Amino acid sequence: MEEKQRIALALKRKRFFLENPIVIVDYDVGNILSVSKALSYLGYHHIVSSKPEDIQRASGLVLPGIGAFYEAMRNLKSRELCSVIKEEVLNKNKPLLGICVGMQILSDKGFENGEYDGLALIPGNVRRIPEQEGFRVPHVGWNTLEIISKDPLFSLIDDYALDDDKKEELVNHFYFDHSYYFECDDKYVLAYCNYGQKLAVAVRFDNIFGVQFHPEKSQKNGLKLFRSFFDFVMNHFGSLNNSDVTDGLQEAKRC
Amino acid sequence: MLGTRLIACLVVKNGIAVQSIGFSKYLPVCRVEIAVEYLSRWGIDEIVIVDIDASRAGRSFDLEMAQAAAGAGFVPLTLGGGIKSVAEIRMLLKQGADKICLNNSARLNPGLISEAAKVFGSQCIVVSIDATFVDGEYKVYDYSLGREIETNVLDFAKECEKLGAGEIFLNSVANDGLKQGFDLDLINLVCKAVSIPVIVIGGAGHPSHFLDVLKQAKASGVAAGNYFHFFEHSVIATKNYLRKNLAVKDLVDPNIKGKESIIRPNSYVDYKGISFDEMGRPAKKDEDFLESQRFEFHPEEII
Amino acid sequence: MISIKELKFQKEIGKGIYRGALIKDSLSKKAKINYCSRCLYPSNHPLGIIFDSKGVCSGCRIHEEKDILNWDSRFEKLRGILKNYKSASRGQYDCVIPVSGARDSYFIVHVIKNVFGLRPLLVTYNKQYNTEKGIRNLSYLRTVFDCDLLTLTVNPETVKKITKVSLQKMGSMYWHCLAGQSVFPVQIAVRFKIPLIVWGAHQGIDQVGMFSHTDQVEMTRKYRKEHDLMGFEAEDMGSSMMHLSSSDLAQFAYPHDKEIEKVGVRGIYLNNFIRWDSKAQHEKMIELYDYESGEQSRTFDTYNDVDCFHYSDVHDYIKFLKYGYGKAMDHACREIRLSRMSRSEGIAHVMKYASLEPKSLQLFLDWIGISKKGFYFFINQFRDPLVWTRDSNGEWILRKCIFDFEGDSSSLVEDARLPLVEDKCEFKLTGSRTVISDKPKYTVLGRGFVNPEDRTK
Amino acid sequence: MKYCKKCVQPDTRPGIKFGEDGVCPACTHIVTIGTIDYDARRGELFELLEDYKKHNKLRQYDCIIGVSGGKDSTRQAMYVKEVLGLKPLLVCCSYPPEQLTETGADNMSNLIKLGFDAISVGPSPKTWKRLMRNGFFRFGNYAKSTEMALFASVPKLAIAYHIPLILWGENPATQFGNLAVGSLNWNGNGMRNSNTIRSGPDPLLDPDMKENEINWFRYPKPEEMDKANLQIVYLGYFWNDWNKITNGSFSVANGLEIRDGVSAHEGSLYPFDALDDDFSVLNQMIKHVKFGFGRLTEEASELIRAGKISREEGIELVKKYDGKCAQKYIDRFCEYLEISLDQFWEVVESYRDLKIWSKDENGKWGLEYNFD
Repeated sequence: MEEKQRIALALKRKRFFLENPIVIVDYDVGNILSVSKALSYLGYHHIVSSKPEDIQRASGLVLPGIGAFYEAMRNLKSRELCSVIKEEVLNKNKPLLGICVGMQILSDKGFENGEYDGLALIPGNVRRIPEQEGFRVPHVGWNTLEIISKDPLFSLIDDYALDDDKKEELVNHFYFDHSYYFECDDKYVLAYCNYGQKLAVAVRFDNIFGVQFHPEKSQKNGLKLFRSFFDFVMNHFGSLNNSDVTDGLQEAKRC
Repeated sequence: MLGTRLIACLVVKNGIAVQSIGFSKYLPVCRVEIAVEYLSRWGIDEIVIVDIDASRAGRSFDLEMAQAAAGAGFVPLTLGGGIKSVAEIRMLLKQGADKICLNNSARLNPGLISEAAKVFGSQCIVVSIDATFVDGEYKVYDYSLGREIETNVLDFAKECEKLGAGEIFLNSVANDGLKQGFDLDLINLVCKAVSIPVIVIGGAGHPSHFLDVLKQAKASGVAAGNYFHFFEHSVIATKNYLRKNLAVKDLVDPNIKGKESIIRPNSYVDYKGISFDEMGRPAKKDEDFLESQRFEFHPEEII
Repeated sequence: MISIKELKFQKEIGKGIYRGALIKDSLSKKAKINYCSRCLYPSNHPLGIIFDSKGVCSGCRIHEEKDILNWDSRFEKLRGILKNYKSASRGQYDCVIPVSGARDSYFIVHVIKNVFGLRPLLVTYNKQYNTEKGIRNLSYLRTVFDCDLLTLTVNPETVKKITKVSLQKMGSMYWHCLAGQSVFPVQIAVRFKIPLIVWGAHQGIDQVGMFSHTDQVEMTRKYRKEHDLMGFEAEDMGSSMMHLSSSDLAQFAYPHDKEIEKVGVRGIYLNNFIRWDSKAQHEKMIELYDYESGEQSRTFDTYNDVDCFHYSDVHDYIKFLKYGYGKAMDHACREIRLSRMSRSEGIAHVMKYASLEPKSLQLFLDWIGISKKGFYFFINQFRDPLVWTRDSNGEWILRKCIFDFEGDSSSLVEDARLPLVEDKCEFKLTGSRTVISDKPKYTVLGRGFVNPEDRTK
Repeated sequence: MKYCKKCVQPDTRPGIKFGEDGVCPACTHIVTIGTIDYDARRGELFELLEDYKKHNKLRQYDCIIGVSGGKDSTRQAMYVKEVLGLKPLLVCCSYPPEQLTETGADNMSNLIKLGFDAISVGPSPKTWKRLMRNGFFRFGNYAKSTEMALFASVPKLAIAYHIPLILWGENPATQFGNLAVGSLNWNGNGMRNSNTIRSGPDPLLDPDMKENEINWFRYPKPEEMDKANLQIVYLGYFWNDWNKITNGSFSVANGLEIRDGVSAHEGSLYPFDALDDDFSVLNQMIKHVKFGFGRLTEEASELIRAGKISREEGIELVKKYDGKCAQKYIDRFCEYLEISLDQFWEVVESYRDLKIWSKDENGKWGLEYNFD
C-alpha cells in the first residue's frame, strides 16, 4: 500500500475511533492490558470500562477472557452488563468480539465444573475437550487453523508459505490455552482447529464474533486479525448509520 | 497441528533479568520489558518470567514489572515467583499474564493448585519443579533451602496433575547454565509419568540441544534461559535450525504428521534457507547471493 | 527538595525505562547501596550488577576467566570465524570495523588487518566534539593501516536538536554519539552487503560480567537500545518540545529486521577471543604506530578518550551527577581486576577525580546554546535518589559513596583481594605529534596530517 | 595549434571539436544562453524531480550530490536545499591526509555547518598514492585516479543508499568542450566516458593490487546504474548564472576559505580553485606543457565569454601567467610521491608536445602563440 494511502487511512481511523471508541469490557476477568496494548499499537482509540453508558457510546465491543466460564458470567451479571451488552449487540447491531472465555460465554450453556447459562448470543454449548491419546488437555500452544471463511477476521492472514525445501506449509498459527471448546452448528463456524477432533475456534452470528485463541498473544497473526476486525467495525459502523444502505444479508438473517 | 513451543525463560533477580548458572551464580543481562519486547519481535512462542528473589523476600511477583512485561510484547506470558494466593493470581492475570507458575507454594500448600485451577481453569496453572539426581533417583530441589528434599520428582509431578495443574515446568539443577544440553532421561521420565503438557529447561547452549529433546522426548515446550540473549534473532535462527534438521521419521509422537506442525516459523523475517556455523548461528551467505542483494530493496513490514 | 512523588512524576514524563523495581526499592528508606568487595563498583551500576555471597560483583567473577581460559584456543576460534567471512570472489571487504580517534581502534585494526590479513572497511560516526588529537589519531590510523574509511557527519543543527531532546528525556548530552557510532557500522554493513562487523570490547562483559567469554555473545539491537541508548531508540526521540522529522533521525535508526536478515549481519566482540587488556594494548599501539595519548581531566587513563572533548569530561561529570561515580572508577576497577592496582589506590584515584568540575562545559554550552543553570536543570532531574539527596539548603550531597570505605579492610575485602602482579600502574603521556598547540574548539572535519616542518619527533 | 576565434581556448584539448567558424563549443553554447528560456527549463527540472520521487524508496534523502567543499559544490548544495527545497545527502571524496590541505578540510566542515548530512569516502591513502604515482609515470597525469574516485564514489553510494537522483554541477561538454560525455543537455549518465576516467583504474594498477583495494576507483557499470534507476542530472543546464566567478563569490560570502591569490604562483586569476589539493596547481602546469593551455586559459576564456575582459586582455594574461607553478608545489609533490626533481622533469618533458613548443636561443621553452 502506498505510503500516502497508509497515512490517510491511519488518520481516518484516528478520527473515527476518537469519536466512537471501542470499549474493552472490564468484568475483572482476563488480561485487559494486552488487548489494550494491541489496540494502541495498531492505532485504535479505545477505553477500558464496565460502565453501561460507555458501552452504549461504543462503536464496537471486546470481551477479553482468561479463566473459568461461570466466574466470567458471574462477574458480568454482578455488574449488570448482560442486558446492556445484549441491547447494543442485538438491537443496535454493534460488532462484538469475544476472546477465549469471552467467546465461550456467548453460548447458551457452559458445562465447566457444572452447568451455567451463557449470554445466548450464539446458539451452542461449551464442553470439555475429550481426552484422547496423544492430545493432552488443556490444549495449550500454537496451532494452525482450517479457515472456512476468510472475511472479515482472517482476510490479512496468509494460510500458506513455502518452507525451506519450497513445499507449501500451513502457517496460520494462533495461540490457544483452553480445556473447553465451543460446540455449535457448522453454519456459525468461521474456522476449525484439528486437535484429535475438529474444534470450532472462530464463530460468527451476524455482528457477533468469537475466537477461542488469543489474538492479543498471537503476535503478527493476532495483530492482523485485530486490524481486519476493527477496520470491519469502522466500515460496518458507517453502513449502520446511513439508513438507506441496509445490509441485505443482515436483514435476511435477522428475521 | 499443535507444534512444540520454543520458550524463553527470564530469571529475575534484583529487578533485572539475569543469567542463571547452577542455581547459584547469576550474571546481570537486561531489563525484563526489553527482553520481552525483543523475544516477542523474534517470534518466541511463549515467555516464562520467574522472580527468584520474591519468595525469599516474602513478597509476590512485582505487579509493576508484570505490567511492564505484558505491555512490551504480544506473546503468551507465564509469571512465577512468590505467588501464594488466589487473589495474587487474579491480580497477575489481570495485568496481562496468561498463566502463573507455582514453585515453593505448590510444595508448601498443594491445595492452592486445585483451588486456583477451580477458579481460573487448570490451563492457567503451571507447576515448576526443579529436579536434581541424588543417589539413584530424581528428587525435587528446594531453591530457597539450596538443597534437594525427600520427594521423588515423578510422584510429585503426578500429584500436581491430580491436583489440577495445567502444565509442568521442569528444570534440571545440574544442567542449569552449563550449555551442555538437556537432561534427556529426566525429561523422558516426567513426560511419560504425566499426561498434561511438560515444558523442559536447563542447559541449552546450542540449537542441537533443542533438537535432541524434540527427537527423544514428548515435551510440549523446550525452553532456554541464558541462550536466547547470546546473538541477534537467536529465536528465529534456532527455529530454522530445528525445522531444517527434524525429519518426520525421527519423531516419537506418531500424531505429528507433517514437518510444519512441529515448529512455528516466523513470518516475513524468517531466515529461511540459511546454513549454520559450528556454534549453531547463521553462517555467512554465499557471495553471489550477497552480490544480488545490492539492488534489492526490502520494506519494513507494517501491519 | 524534590519529593518522592515528583521523582515518580519524572518517571512518567520520560517514556524511557527507569529501573522500576530498583528505584521503588531505593526510594524506600531500607534500600542501601553497597560496593563490590574486590573492585569499587556500586550496586546501582546502570548496566545492572549482581554481588555473590562473598560480596564480589559479577564483573570481577567473569574477569577471573581472563586467567583461567585457554586464550590460544579462543584465538584459533576467532581465526575460524574470520576465515569463513573472507570475501573470496566478489572483491568486497571482508568485514566492517567501527573506529574513532581513540579507544582501542588501533588495536582492533592491527589485529584484523596485520595479524589476520583481512581487508576491513573502516567506518566512523562523526561525534562533532572532536579534539585535534583525535583527528590526528584517526588520520594516521587510516594511513598507517592503509584502509578505506567512511565518515558520517550529520547536520550539526539536527545534532543540536537531538541533543536538546536527549537532555530533556534522559539527561544525556552523548546520546547522538552513542546512537550514531553503534548504528552507522550496521547501516554500512546492510547497505554494502558486508555481513561481519568486528567490535572491540563488549562493555557489558568488561564492566559488569553480563556474559561469560565462552558465551561468545554478539551484537544485538536489544543491547544497544537498553544499555547504549538508555532505552531510547531513534523512534522514541520524537518530542513535542522539538520538531524532529523521521528523516532527521534516519541516520540514527537501526536497520529493520528484514534488512539484517537478508545480509546476515553479525557483530562479534574481540574481547571474547583475546585476553582484553586495554592499557597494555594501547601501550603496544604507541610503540608500533605512534598512537597519541593525552591528559584527561576526570580520569588517570590517558589512552582511552583522547579523541573527544567531553567523553571523560562533561559526559563523565553527568554520569557522576546521575549515578555518583565516573570514568575514574571504571578505569580503577579495570586495573584492580588486572592486579595492577590495589583497592585503596583505586579509591584514592576515584576520590581525586570524582567531583572535579569539567573543563569543557562552557565549550559545550556555547555550542548547544544552553545556560549553565539550564544544563543543571536537566541533569538534576536524573540524579539517582539512592545515591544523591539534598541537604537542608538544597545542596546536592552524596548519601553514600566509595569514599566511606577508604580504610575498609573488612574480612570480605581481604578475602577478595588479588595479589598485585605489577607494583605501579603508570599511564604514558606521548605528547603531541605537532608543535602547533591544539585548538580549544571542535573540529568537525580535519586534515590530521602533520607537515614535516611542524613535527615534534 | 589553432585558437578559438572568440576566446583563447586552443584546439589541443582531447575530444574538443571547433565549428567551421573556428569557434569552440563553449563559445557557441554561451551564445545560445541568451536565447534559452530558463523559466521553461526550470519547469522541466521540477517535473524531473517529481518524476524521480517514485524511484526513491528509502525517503531519507531526495537526492545525492558529490561535493568537495569548494566553490562549485557549496553553491550547488545551497541551491538544491534553498531553491529546490530538497534534502540532499552530500558525498565528499576525502584525499589522503598528506595530500589534503587544511583549507580543504575547513571548507568541507564549513559546507556541512551550512546544514547538510555528509558521508566522506576516504580511499586507502597508500594505495591511492601508488595509483597517483602510476598515473604520473604512465600518463603524465597523477590526477587520473583522483578524478576516478571523485566521480565513482557518488553513484556507488547512490546505489547503496537507494537514492536514484544524482545532481551534478556543470556539463563538462558545455563548460570545457569535453564532448566525450556524449550529452549537451541535462542528462549526465554518460559521465563515465569523460576523458580522464573512461579507461577505469585498470591501466593504473600494479599486479599485486586486489579488487577490494581499489573498488572506490571503479565506476559502476551501465547495467548496475540501470538496475538502481540512477539518473545523473547536470544542474548547470537549468542555470543561467552558473560560472566560476559567481560561484566563487557566493561561496566566499558563505564562509569559503581561499588561497592567497598570487597568479604568478598559482597560474590562475582567481584564488578559489581546487582549494583542497595544492598539487592541482602543478597538474595545470603539466597540462600546459602537454596541451599548451592551463587553468588560466580556461578562466580567461570564461571572462571573455562573460564580456568581462576583451580577447586581447585575455591573450595578455595567458602569455603572462598560464602554466605558472611555484617551486614549493613541485618540491612537495616530489616529496609526496618519493621521487627526485630530475625524475619529475624527465616525465614532464616526455609529454611536451613539440608541435606547439619550441626552444628559444638560450634554451627556454616557449609556445608559438598564433592567436591571429
